[in-house]
Amino acid sequence: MITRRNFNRLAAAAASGLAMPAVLTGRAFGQDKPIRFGASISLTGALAGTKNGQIGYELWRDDVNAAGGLLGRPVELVLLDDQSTASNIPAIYSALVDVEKCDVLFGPYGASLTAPVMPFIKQRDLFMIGMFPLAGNDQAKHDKFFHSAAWGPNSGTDWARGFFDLAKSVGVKKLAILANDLEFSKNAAVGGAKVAEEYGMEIVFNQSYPPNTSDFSTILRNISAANPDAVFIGSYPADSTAIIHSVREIGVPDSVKLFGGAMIGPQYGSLLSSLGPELNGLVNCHLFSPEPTMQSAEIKSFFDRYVPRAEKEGVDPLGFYIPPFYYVAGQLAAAAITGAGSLDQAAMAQWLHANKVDTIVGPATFNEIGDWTTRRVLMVQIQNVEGNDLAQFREAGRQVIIDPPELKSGDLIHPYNKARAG
Amino acid sequence: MTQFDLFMNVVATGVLLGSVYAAVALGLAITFGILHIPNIAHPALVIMGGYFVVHANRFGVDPLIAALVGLVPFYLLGMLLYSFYANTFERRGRADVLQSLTLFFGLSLVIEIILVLAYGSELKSLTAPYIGSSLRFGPLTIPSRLLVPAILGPATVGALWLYFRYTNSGTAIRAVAHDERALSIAGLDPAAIKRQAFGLATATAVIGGAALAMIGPIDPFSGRFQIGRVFAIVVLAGMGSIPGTLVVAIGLGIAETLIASYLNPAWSPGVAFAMLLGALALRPQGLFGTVR
Amino acid sequence: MSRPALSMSGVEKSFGPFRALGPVDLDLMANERLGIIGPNGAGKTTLINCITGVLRPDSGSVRFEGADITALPSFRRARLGISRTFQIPHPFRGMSVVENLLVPLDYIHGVEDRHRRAAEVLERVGLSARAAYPSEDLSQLELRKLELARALVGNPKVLIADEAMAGLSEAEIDEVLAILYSLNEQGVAVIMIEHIMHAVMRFSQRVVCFETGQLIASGTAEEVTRNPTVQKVYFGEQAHH
Amino acid sequence: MTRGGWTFGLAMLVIVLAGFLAPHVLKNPFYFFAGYVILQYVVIATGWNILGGYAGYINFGAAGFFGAGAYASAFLFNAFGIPLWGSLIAACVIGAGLGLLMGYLTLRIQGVYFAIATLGLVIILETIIHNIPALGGARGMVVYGPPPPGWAAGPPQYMFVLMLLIAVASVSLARWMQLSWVGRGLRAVRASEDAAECSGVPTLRLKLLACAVSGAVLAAAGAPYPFYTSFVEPVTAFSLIIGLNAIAMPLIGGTRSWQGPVIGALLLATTQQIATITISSELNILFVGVVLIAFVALAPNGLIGLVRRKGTEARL
Repeated sequence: MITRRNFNRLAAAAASGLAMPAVLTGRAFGQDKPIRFGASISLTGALAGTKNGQIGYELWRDDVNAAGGLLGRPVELVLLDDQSTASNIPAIYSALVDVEKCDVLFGPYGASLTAPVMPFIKQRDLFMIGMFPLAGNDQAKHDKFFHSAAWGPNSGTDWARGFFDLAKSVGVKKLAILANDLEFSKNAAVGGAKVAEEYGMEIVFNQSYPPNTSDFSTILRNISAANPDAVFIGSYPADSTAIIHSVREIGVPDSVKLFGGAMIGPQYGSLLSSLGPELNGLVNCHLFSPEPTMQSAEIKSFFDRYVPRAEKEGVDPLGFYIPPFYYVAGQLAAAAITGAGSLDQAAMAQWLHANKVDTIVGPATFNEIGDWTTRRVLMVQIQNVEGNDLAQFREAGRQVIIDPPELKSGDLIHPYNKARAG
Repeated sequence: MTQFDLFMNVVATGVLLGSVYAAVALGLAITFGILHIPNIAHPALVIMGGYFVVHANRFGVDPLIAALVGLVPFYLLGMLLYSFYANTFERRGRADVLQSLTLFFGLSLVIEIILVLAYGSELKSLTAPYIGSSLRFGPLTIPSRLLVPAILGPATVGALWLYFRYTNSGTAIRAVAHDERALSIAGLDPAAIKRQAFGLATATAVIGGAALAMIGPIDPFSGRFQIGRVFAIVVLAGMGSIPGTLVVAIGLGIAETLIASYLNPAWSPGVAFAMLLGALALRPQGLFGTVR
Repeated sequence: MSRPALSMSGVEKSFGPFRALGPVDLDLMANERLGIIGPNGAGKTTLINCITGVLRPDSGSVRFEGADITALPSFRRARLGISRTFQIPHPFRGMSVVENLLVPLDYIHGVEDRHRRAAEVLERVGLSARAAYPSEDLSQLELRKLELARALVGNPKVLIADEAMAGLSEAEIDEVLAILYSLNEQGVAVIMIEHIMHAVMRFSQRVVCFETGQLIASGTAEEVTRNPTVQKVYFGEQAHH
Repeated sequence: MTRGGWTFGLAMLVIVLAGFLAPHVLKNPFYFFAGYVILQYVVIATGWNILGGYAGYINFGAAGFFGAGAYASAFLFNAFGIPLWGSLIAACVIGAGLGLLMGYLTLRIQGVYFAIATLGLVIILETIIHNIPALGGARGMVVYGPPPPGWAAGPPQYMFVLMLLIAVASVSLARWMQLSWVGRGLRAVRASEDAAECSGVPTLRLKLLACAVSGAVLAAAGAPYPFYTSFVEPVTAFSLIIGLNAIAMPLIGGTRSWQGPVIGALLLATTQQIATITISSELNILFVGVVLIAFVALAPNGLIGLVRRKGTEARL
């Protein structure tokens, strides 16, 4: 793998004005030059929590190379750290393409880091697998961009539609929306408000709060005063914890049937185990849950290899949320290359638009702007959690899938207060 | 819940939050308010204090006891910091505001990164029996998570006030602010007194840190969000007035929760600075005595 | 010496409950040499600050050449021709000696060749050899001279020398006095605030004495020295303690 | 014009010409992406130093001015299609206005209050942007700029030349201010406000002027940013690292002269461009923090001060 150490060489070369491609010999593949996959990952900074995706990339690379590589050539990763900073992105992708001579690109994490790279790949007409940018290609409409995450089409508004489908099914009329003033949460809140309106729900509370808010008792009282039937929350790990704490301290009215939605945090092992039973009843988004409806030998093998590495590196020991989709990104690119029979970017894109790919998280087909044609964002309800043991979250029945219907593994318990009581 | 009950709860939360702000701002009231050293690293020191408490808590030590124990090392740390500050600038005659601000700015960055390297950038929280429960007084629901740290603020204010008022060294610290020369004539070493005051200010950082970590999880950068607030409090309180710090902090806490509750929480981060700017613009001298 | 250059009437200044100055009525004639004496805290520095505009009096008015300047900011008064030196020299650190003089020349208009004027003034105070030195490298005497040079480079009409000789040796005092004399000969009125009695008495045509913010005596050096109130202020103090 | 002036002018001309010719010599676009960022910091450091270095008023809110410039141009382009040069002017006006406002509110009292007020500037601006839907709030704004003009080899080359022009203009402005009556007055203010005032220097007005010019230059550095990243959102537009570098770069180079910030920016930004990918952002910040402390304690006049210490005179 090429990461920072090799970039030292590159930097030295660049500084001396002799930008030369770093030469690395592929083992056991004869004289064939490796295929280079370039990606920016957030090893440091605000998004450093996503760095466990790197393990997904590496497991994929090892699997591909073990199976004989692609087009008879070995596969190599070039990973650079963007420090979670959007202004680093243009220079990093230029370095990946112009200096590192990468053949295939993966995107940086999330919408705010992906936006800076879109004009670049559009102008150079490059193929890219995007990593989690919600509605990342809706504006650029680049025909060689594909999502690894199953946000589904029109994801800006629709990705969390599952929450509202559930709300509708239990007769929610009045909805409260609360969001952190950060990109992902705000998008979730704005999209959620649109869907709620479409379903004829009345939005009785719609506020956002600053990112460093630590006390939610006042906000929660105001929500309670509005007497909503459901509360849709877009939050990040710190505030997710604080909100759950406040629920325990202040309580919510019995009218609330659903609580949760787009909270980041209760997907991660550390937060699940630290909050434990306090999370019971929460209905929240997820991308993978170890329920029978989603299990397969491939994904099991993935986690069997992921967990020991994650524990060693001190990253999320569960890894349900991010890492599988980094593996999927590799699978999608590999399928496109094999299908096209070359590294021709247009041919790769054409093949991927036309064919179905079986990934470790299920089959993927794409629409014309690279969205998965079917949304596979899960709404899981946390149930039956006892104590703070992490291992229970690797078992079925804790993060029960209640939406989408085709993956459903259990029934929604409502109202929220009943579900909380367990 | 009636509108009035809601209002009462909002005010109560504001009072509690404000008391915690006081604990965080106290050290700065001493360094900036009395010694006129613009220690913008104080919030970072507070977070460092928070980490001290979190670290002790891992071994099952109660946060309150950990904070008490932490007073000693932080007092010594503060004396060390002051010696470094004094050595750096007194050699050169006078401390340029630009330079001392930059020094403390650099210091706060170094503290933050040391915390990142030692504990990682993830959030850390405390566990204690009283975290998680809440008390009910009529219509008021008070989370103990807020109540316990909120007691720390007034308690520290009270202790400091007694110290400044009734002890010789406390009086000397107050005197050093007014006339350094008079002290040296009286046979006291102003540098030693200031070092002591700086140590005291830094010691309060553990208490502030413990209070913050009890309210919610902290990360190494949490201090940045407090900088504006603590300076606003110290300046508005009248530069170095210890009881004033408590009063203004509580006022600010109430203002923030009122705005969060009746306007929109998204506006609350601006409240402290808007108050500070307003005060500076309208009454540059009145609020804090002399200009220049 | 007929019309007053500077005229103060009913000037008062308090800091909180403490009245530092006044009410004071005091005129300075054009080309006069006025000495101001008084113990520490008598209000001398407050008086200067009111004249130069560093402080604004609570009541009363300050007139310069007939015009009311009570509300003018300091820099405007400096441009009109009221100049001062500071008790503790305030050189512009980080600038050379000659650059120190270019500051007033930049802002007090009316000098054609600024560099020549600066050189001329440096020559006059005996700092020519130090022109290119950083001002922070000067000796105590040189700092006093620089302070004077900067005050007079803009051709002021009134120069206020606030303890310009403190800490200097006898020979150095004579040097500074000579500069002030020659300045006065060119028509500049000089206010000298000084604790060094023999210097101020020798230099001044008229001496006024302040005590607790009040003007308590005025007259020639001899008259003031013999004034019983002044004697009490200066010598009585010792008798009481 | 003095001989130094002619030499400087000629050097600037050569640099601009070299900037226009560079794309024909250097084919690798990476240099222009990286060069843009380095030049952006030259502008930021230069702009900061006009107030911080010459007048000694420390501004912790450089990122606020930068972000205001970035948001101004993003909004003007998205809402009205105003081209980059137009939004550049608008950004300067907004930056100057912001500088005047900050100065007016705080400069009449001690400099330390100015510094404290600037600490909050970023928070206030971020709060405002969060609450204005037209500016995208926390979700940010996508900005698809027009294709670069025909003479440019591509978007990075165009952005590079543009930032080079802004940098040359800023450095020239800073140099003029420093050598003229303005700079002398500001340095006098920095040394002793009272003595400056009594030497006829209108200190408040001069400080306000410095605030306005400094704010305008900082905002100008931010104006092309949305077109460089195609996206603005509050967290990166008001990034801490901008405010940090704005202080560190002049301090490393030396705050007393226009060369200081340029040298500091070239050194630190180039290091960071190379180091971005070799060291973590945390270590990057730690490095800047240690450098700040070291320079304040050991070399308060920066590298230039160190070099010149041996000489007797700091003539420029």
